[in-house]
Amino acid sequence: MPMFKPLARPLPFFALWMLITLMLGLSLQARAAEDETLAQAGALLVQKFDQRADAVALLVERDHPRTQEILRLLQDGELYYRKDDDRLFVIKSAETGAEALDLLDGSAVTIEKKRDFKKVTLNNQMRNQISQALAEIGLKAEDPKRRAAAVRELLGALNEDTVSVLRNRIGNEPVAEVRELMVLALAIQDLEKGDEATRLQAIEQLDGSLEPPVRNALTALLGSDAADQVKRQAQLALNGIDEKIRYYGMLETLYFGLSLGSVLVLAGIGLAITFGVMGVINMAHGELIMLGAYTTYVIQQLMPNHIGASILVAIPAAFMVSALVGIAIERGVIRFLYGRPLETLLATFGISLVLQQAVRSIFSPLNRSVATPDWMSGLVEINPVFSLTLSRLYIILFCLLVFVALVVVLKRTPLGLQVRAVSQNRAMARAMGVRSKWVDALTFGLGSGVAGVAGVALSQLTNVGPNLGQSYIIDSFMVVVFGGVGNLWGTLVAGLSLGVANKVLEPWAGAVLAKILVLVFIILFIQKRPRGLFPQRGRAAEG
Amino acid sequence: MRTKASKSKLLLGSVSTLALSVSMNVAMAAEDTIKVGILHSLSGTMAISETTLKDTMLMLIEEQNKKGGLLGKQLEPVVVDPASNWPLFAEKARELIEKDKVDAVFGCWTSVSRKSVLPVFEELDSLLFYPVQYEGEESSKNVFYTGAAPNQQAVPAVDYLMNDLGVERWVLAGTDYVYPRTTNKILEAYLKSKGVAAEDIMINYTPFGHSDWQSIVSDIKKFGSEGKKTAVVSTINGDANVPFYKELGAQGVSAGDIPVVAFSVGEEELSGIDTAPLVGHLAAWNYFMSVDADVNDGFIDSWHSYIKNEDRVTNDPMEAHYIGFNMWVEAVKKAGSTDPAAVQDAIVGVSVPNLTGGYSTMMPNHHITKPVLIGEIQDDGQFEVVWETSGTVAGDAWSDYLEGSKDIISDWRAPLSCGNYNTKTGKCSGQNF
Amino acid sequence: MFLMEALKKDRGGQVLLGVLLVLVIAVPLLNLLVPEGHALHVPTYTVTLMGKYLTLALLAVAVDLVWGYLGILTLGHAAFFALGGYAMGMYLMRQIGDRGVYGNPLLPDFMVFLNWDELPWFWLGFDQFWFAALMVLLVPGLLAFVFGALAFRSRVSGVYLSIITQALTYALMLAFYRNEMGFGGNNGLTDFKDILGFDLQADATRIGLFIASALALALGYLLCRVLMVSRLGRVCVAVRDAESRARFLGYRVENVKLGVFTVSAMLAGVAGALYVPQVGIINPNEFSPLNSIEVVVWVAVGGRATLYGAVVGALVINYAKSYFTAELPEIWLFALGGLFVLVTLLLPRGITGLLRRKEASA
Amino acid sequence: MTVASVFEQILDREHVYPFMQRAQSHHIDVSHQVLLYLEGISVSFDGFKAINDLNLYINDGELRCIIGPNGAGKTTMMDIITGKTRPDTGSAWFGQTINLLDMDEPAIAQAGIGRKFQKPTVFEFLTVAENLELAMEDDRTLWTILRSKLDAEQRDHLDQVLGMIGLADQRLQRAGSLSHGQKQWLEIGMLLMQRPRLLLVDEPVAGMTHQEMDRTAELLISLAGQHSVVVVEHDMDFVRNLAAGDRTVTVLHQGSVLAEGTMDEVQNNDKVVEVYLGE
Repeated sequence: MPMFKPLARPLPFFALWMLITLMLGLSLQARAAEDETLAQAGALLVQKFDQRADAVALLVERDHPRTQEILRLLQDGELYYRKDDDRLFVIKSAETGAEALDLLDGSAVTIEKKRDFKKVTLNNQMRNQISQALAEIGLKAEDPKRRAAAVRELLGALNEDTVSVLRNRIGNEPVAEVRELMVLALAIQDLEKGDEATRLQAIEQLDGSLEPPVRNALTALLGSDAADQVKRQAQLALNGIDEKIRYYGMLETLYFGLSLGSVLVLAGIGLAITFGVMGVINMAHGELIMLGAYTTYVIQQLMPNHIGASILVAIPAAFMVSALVGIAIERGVIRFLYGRPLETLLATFGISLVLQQAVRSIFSPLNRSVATPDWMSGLVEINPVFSLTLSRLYIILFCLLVFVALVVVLKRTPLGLQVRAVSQNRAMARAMGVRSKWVDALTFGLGSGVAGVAGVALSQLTNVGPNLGQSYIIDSFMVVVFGGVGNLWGTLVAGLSLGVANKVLEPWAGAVLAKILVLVFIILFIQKRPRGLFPQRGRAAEG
Repeated sequence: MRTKASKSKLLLGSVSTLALSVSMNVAMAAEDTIKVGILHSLSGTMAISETTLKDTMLMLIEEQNKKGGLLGKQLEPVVVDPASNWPLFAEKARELIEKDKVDAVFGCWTSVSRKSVLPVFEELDSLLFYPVQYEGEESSKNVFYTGAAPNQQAVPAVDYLMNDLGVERWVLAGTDYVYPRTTNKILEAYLKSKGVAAEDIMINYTPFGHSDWQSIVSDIKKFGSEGKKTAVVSTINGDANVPFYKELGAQGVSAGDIPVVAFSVGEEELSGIDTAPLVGHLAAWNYFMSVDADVNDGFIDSWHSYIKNEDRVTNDPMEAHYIGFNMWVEAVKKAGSTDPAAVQDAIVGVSVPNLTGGYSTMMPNHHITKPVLIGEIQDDGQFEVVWETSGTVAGDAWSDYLEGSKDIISDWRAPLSCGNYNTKTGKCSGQNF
Repeated sequence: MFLMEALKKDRGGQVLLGVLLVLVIAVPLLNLLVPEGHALHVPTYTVTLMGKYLTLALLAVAVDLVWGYLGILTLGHAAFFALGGYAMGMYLMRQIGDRGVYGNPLLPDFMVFLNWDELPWFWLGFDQFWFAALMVLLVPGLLAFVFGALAFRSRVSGVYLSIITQALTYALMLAFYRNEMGFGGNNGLTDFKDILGFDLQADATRIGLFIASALALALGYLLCRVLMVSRLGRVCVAVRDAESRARFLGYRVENVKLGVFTVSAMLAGVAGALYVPQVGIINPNEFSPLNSIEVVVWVAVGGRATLYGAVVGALVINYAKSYFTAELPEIWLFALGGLFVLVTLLLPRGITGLLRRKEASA
Repeated sequence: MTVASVFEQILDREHVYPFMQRAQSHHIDVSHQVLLYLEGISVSFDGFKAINDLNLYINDGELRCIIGPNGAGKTTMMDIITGKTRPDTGSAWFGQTINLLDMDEPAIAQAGIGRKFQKPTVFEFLTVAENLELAMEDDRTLWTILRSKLDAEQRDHLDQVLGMIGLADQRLQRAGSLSHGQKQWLEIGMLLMQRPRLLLVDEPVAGMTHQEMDRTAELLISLAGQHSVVVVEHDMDFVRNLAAGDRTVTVLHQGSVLAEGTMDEVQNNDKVVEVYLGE
């Protein structure tokens, strides 16, 4: 699924390869020649980059049996050489005490000082060179996925021998998907060099394919000296493709908008509770988000070997941390300021400054790096021009999850009932025996906790640093005010629509102007509807 | 600080002026040391980058004092905190020069902070050593630019991409402020002069701290999928980088497909990023921590022992301060005095070792010569040098690729002694001293 | 006569004006006549610093006018301050003339290297001081008027108002960061040479600016004072404490708010205009919502609804700021943040509130 | 209009330009003896009908008591009359000529309708005198507010009202420091300063001692005649006291008029009895 995931270990294939070669009964001289090739390559590999490139070229050209294995080792950065004698070793983990396998005779050595061994590093040229080479080899691979990847890699980049390889493999290619790709590859080839008839036929085959090389080949053809009728066909095919691309482009924008929106919702929804339900302006909200992000960081530090799980652990942890801090704030400061919203605003702003400086002093002003777990990285590829980024997808889902959870808490649990009671009529609720003090504290804790959870999500997208909070506080206020205070649904709708609006504007207005336009829009909107999209109506809201 | 104390009294009445000025001439007294001003933000948004430079300077001064100081006197650092607030930079600069009577100031990071202090240094005719790569288009009698000018970073990087990686399409992505704007204008002109077609150049600007890169990255992806080899030249600033690289990774753009060469991402910035998705992307600097040179190893060791933390990295602006400080020291020795005017004359032509094993020289335009290195990001947060200029490159204050400035030259030696002399009109403009 | 009336029963105000008067006379003498090095000499550095603080104090007074008396917690006054500053900055830019580094007689340097071939229309006229001065009042005033007209008519109030004022200044900040806007982007406007033909770096000019700031503060203070002792002042308090009551008495609350808000914005503009030539730079950072909130805190610390309290607050905090950021930068945010909390919790009437209580008891 | 006519206007010393006429000065046409018409008024919040097809007529100079259980819509009715709430349907006229529905609170107040809130609201930070001064019938445009001083006639009026509400000794006291009852009085005093044609008085005696109640009753009764007074009250004794002498009493229930008539009539009206005693 994800295009750039490291492919599986090569060893089984290698073994199989050896088997085949043995059955073919390879002669001894041949093997001697191989060893000699390997020696040459090895000598080159420990030199500078361009010699290393030559080494790769050599292996590929001589079609050495271990080429594939060695290339993969290079790709995965597991090939090292010993500084003193330039011998090549395979090292899985370069730590003192770990073992290093000699590339040539496979004998094992244990590493005394890791400084003795130096990795055979690559640069981008070599990376491309190797992936090309592997692709050509990959054509013969067992795993159809791999074959598909290989062909895709070769789309529009065929040379004589790869063409011939394709031509005689395409007949007995079992998997349809791969076969189609092969057809495409060859068709592109025909498009470039072929007579009118083959070109026309090629266009037939290419029609409607979204693979970028196809489009490029067609555009190239239009510029070439092909016959008019061919060009006409090509133009038609091209139009068809562009039509599709435009359509998927719109889908993509929508997706981007939703994912940006869901981030806004996550950032804002905690505020919707503290601000909306309790009428408390919490300027420290952004910093509560920040605390959540830092919690994620700490958790990852605690369990460095389980990055994947760490996120899941971080969610409840972040909730607790932020919630506790929130409750502390409520008990320590805010409860003295109920009914004085503007003072609350100032006090909480002070708190936000303190929290910022606190993390600066504890974690240093530098940003902290939070790793993205594998299960969150990668793409869901719908087609070559439209793919969904996994991390964003998870965040959208996560956002909805949090939202539903909150709605349930507020609508179905006794706490929620009491919260709504207190928020509607404090005195009456107290009279009916609701301990409004604790309800306040818990509500504020809930809102803060949600902020913390949002922090976990944000840690996957942006900097984890002392300024994280500030960059989101204004946006989240906008979302809440726009959506209508005290209304979760409002927040959801507002967040998502603002996100989409932002993304729709961005292409023609540019990122900055888009943001400005959205802000101005909100300012004007508040003039028209001072209570937001979904205002609380009724006598409570009057006056 | 004493004057400040008096400021509070100002609330209580005019009494202040008395107390204040008494304190003033107490300050006059101490003259047995040479004072060096350090003007880096220790709080606010820029503290992230600048605090390190403050420590670097303190280390350098300490070492110099161990070597017996300068002209038989000890060096005394004077640290102030302009708090990432641009007007405050000017105020603190004035404080350093007028009140603390420092002989030279090392500081500033952002262009705007430099622009803000520039008039102060020219008015009071003092010296500023500015250690960060910048957009050029400036040459002041009183400022020494030890960071890279565009022709010492951007242009060579583009050459590398064009010649070694065969890049044909270019995305110039930057944060919307003067450094990226100018750099991109220069690059655009340069690329066109190399025959790159307009439709093969895509320019994009984003606000500071931009965090949602989805659309832009997908545009870059599309732009790069149209057959020609594409690269991104990134002048994206500080905080915006992390989400940018994360998004690149998320959308499966690998360094192999579309390499990104950055001018503002160094070891310090990488230490705050999960480098896994960045491996293979590039950065152009005049120094990398990974550079293999004895002088560099020595510097790193003394840095680690000074800061008492083996994990702290070194980066390019630190090297710039290292060079600048040593140049100043040499110039003072040569002039036999710390008098700014004398040092200004003496320092041109001074050359000192840089950390990449070569020498850097102060040019008459107050910029210096440096080698240019291209490094590939490795998964350990370090850079692997993949290319470097054969010799050193001299910093060019006025780009030859910009309409306004291609006729302007800078030479602070007599008889010209002008920072922006227009060879066409033969006029020396913009000097108000 | 009505000035006298405005000041009687206002000991704070009398002291303030007295101090300003003394400063205006003493500081120039001590700076110009007393030789450097002499015990009584005031260095120009200190003069400029005082001047800067006075402009900030004026900004604080402007905020106190709307927050203290009208109960509008504005988190956007930095916007008006900055706009005034930009108006002045544009004038100073035009004064550079062909002394810019590119020697272009018309275009400021940043426009030259961004390849603007002609001056944008909104820069026209700023070569005239009177025009710039007019804009210093009109631009912030107009913005405040339009914004207020919308907001107060539709009865946006309390927290909502605070938040959209914040949005306003935030949007302006983003806008001014854009280089396309033609205000110099992040670098803003700087490298000023002279004002009204006087060299900005000459001591005499700095003294002049200092005196101007002192006078502006004094006049601004008197203006607010006169407004607030009039019946209008009482109406403001009435609106602050019981808005709907005032409405049912037949007062057009929105007009009252609009009028005072606009005046306050203009004062902020003047403060900005005097601030810029003394600090020598104006850039979009001045718009940042953070600054606005800080101003509010100056007022809160000094004491709301007293006007002179605002001045005291501004001076105290700015002094504390420059002290802390120099001595112990790490502590600064802790101190400032703590101050916010303590003042709102324990000192709702601010420092001057304490003093007044002393007086009362004594 | 033609240039000539403009000249005539300018030359005509008697001509008064509209913008020079005082805001309140448009007179109220009560040629049919009726001062306030509420016809077919309905308003609902989130589906809950607070007022349901309400019809009410107040005569010029009348003192009308309105009673009704909680949620009967008394306060909402006042909100509608004073322009705070817009009804969904119906019409509200002040005299024959003034349509209340296209005016906002200040306009209505200036037209001559004064209102006293259920919870006494005075300007706590201002002195008693200042409170009254602000309420004083006067031009309300910004410029005049800025410049206006009390003239002799206004000062007398102020003293007179101070006397009526018995706060002469507290004139320089902060309103915030008054007792609950005194605040009620002050608020009534502020109404008087407005010289309104119609006074809407919402639960004036809440929290008052019996003496205070009686004095309030006297005051309100004395006001009837030159003003029309509408009193909403729970306290039955007080209402009986006010309504003595066959004044009309209106009973509101679920947002519409349940019964109207003298105190005795409504008390014997079985619907009313049911509402109050039943359920």
